[in-house]
Amino acid sequence: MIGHDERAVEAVLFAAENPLTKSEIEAAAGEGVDVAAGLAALAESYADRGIHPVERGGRWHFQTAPDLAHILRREREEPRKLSRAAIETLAIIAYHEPVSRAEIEAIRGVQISKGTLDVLMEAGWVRPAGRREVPGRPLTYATTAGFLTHFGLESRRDLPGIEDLRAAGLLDPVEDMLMHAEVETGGEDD
Amino acid sequence: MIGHDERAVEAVLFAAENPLTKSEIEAAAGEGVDVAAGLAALAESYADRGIHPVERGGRWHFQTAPDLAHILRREREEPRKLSRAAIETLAIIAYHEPVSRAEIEAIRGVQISKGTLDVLMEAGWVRPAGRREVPGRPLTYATTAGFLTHFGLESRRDLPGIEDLRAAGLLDPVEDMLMHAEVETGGEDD
Amino acid sequence: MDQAEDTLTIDIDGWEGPLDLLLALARQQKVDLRELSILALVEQYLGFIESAKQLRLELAADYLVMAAWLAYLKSGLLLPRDPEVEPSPEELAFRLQLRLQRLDAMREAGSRLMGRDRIGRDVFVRGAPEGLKVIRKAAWQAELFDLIAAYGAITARNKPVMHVVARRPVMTLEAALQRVEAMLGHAVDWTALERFLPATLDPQLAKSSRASSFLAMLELAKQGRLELRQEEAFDTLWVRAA
Repeated sequence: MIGHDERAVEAVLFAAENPLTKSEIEAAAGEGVDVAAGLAALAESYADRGIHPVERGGRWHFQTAPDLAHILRREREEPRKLSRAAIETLAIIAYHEPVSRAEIEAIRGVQISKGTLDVLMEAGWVRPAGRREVPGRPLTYATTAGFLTHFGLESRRDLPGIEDLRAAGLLDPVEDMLMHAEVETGGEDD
Repeated sequence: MIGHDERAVEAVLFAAENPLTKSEIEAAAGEGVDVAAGLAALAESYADRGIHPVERGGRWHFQTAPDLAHILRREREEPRKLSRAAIETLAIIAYHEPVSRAEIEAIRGVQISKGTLDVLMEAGWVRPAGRREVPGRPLTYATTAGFLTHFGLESRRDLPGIEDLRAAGLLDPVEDMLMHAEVETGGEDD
Repeated sequence: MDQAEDTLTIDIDGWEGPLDLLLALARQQKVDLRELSILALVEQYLGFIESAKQLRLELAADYLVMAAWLAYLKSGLLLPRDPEVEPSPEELAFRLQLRLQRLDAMREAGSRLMGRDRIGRDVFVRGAPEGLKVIRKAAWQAELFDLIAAYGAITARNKPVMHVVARRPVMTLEAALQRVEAMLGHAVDWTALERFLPATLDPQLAKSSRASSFLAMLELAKQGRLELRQEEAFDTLWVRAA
């Protein structure tokens, strides 16, 4: 049977966002937990496992066993969030495809920079979809199968329509939504 | 001695930023790792510990043991509080999915106010789930894998009391609500 | 029971619609909802609406619609059965009971869900995962919610949610009559109909005032107060005081 000291220290270290000093572990684990004993027991329990508790400069954290390091990511490639312009452009393409750049700009009410469409194409969500047979023969854009996959849609018809958006509160001006959020968060009873 | 299967699966689950399916674990752990065996061994090793591997909606992750909630909860902000309307709506979607907005409203007897569905979608618990092939082609909603993860459910079968409710006929398709037909269509938000 | 009714009267604003109120009343019967007496429930609801009326509380329309429906149900349950009526009152009562059970069950389910060991409140995931190597995901991240929220924002920007129904500019027959009567005094000589029309750049209003003024002139001609003359079809229409 595993003692409470060990379990408490284990859970605290696991959930911590940064390596913790002993006194930080003590503060987190609460009264009556013997952190030194917990850490010692933990080190023994995990000796052969795929992860270990380790001490670095007086701070403790869990890490993957060195022999399994190959499964870890070597460089941290930060996932990048799409810019607001890109998200809006993507939304317009998804709802109106095939759509030309001029049409996107007309709907957004602002110009889009060259980079915006490039980012969407690099992400694999948007593709050129032929030229429109009007003067100037503008290139049009449409979404890809990768777009559907990424957003968990079976088809574009699964996108909520205007009425659905309205009902979900997504057509409200921003101020309105913030107020709403406050009301919503105020009301729970558990 | 702990086997390689178990150690590899353990390290992968620890290092992962999100819950993983079996095939994702396989892809990360590399050739020759028996993921099923590793997961089974892992569950046994961690049965009494302060952290556990758990399966939610076919995806695995480690989390702290529920009985340690009291030490971990301190100094943490509570997750988003939900309004009563949002809680009921979430329950209705979870127990009836896929379900349309009109059906949710029929069950609750009131319209869904703005900011209810979008709060649930923003939390990542609810998603649009295709349109129903009936007149008007209403959009339906369903819960996500994130919903199962958050509420600690292995699958929708684990929803509290769902079998009893089904047996009692309380989860049957929402029937035409006679007297409410009038009230509801009358009040459709613009 | 009296006491309970008092509380309800005060709490009128707290109900989320008539079904919510009905469920609260049903719970006062302190029986399993499957054993619920629908007739007693109807009495309670109607009594509640009545006392709310006496207190001059404003009741939303849906409460009154429900009251009307329940009154109809009540008479159906009390009167001798009419085999012609489908579905039968008993069937309607049963369906109402099912609705209440379902709402009650969903409410219960919701609180049981909220009471589970929830991530971030009762159980916690790893605070600082290293991340895995094999990520073949696009580096660009966006959620479906972001996408549809963005589209909602664009749509809201372009089309304000408030729809102001534009009042179509028209000239009523009454207005035309008044105008033509007032102007007739000056029309001693034959005057083109167009001279009677208000100056406007709005083609809708122009059409409307022409049609109304023409009707007004026909009416005044019938009363013998003016004369109309036209050389040929579609030619200028001339008007003169009689």
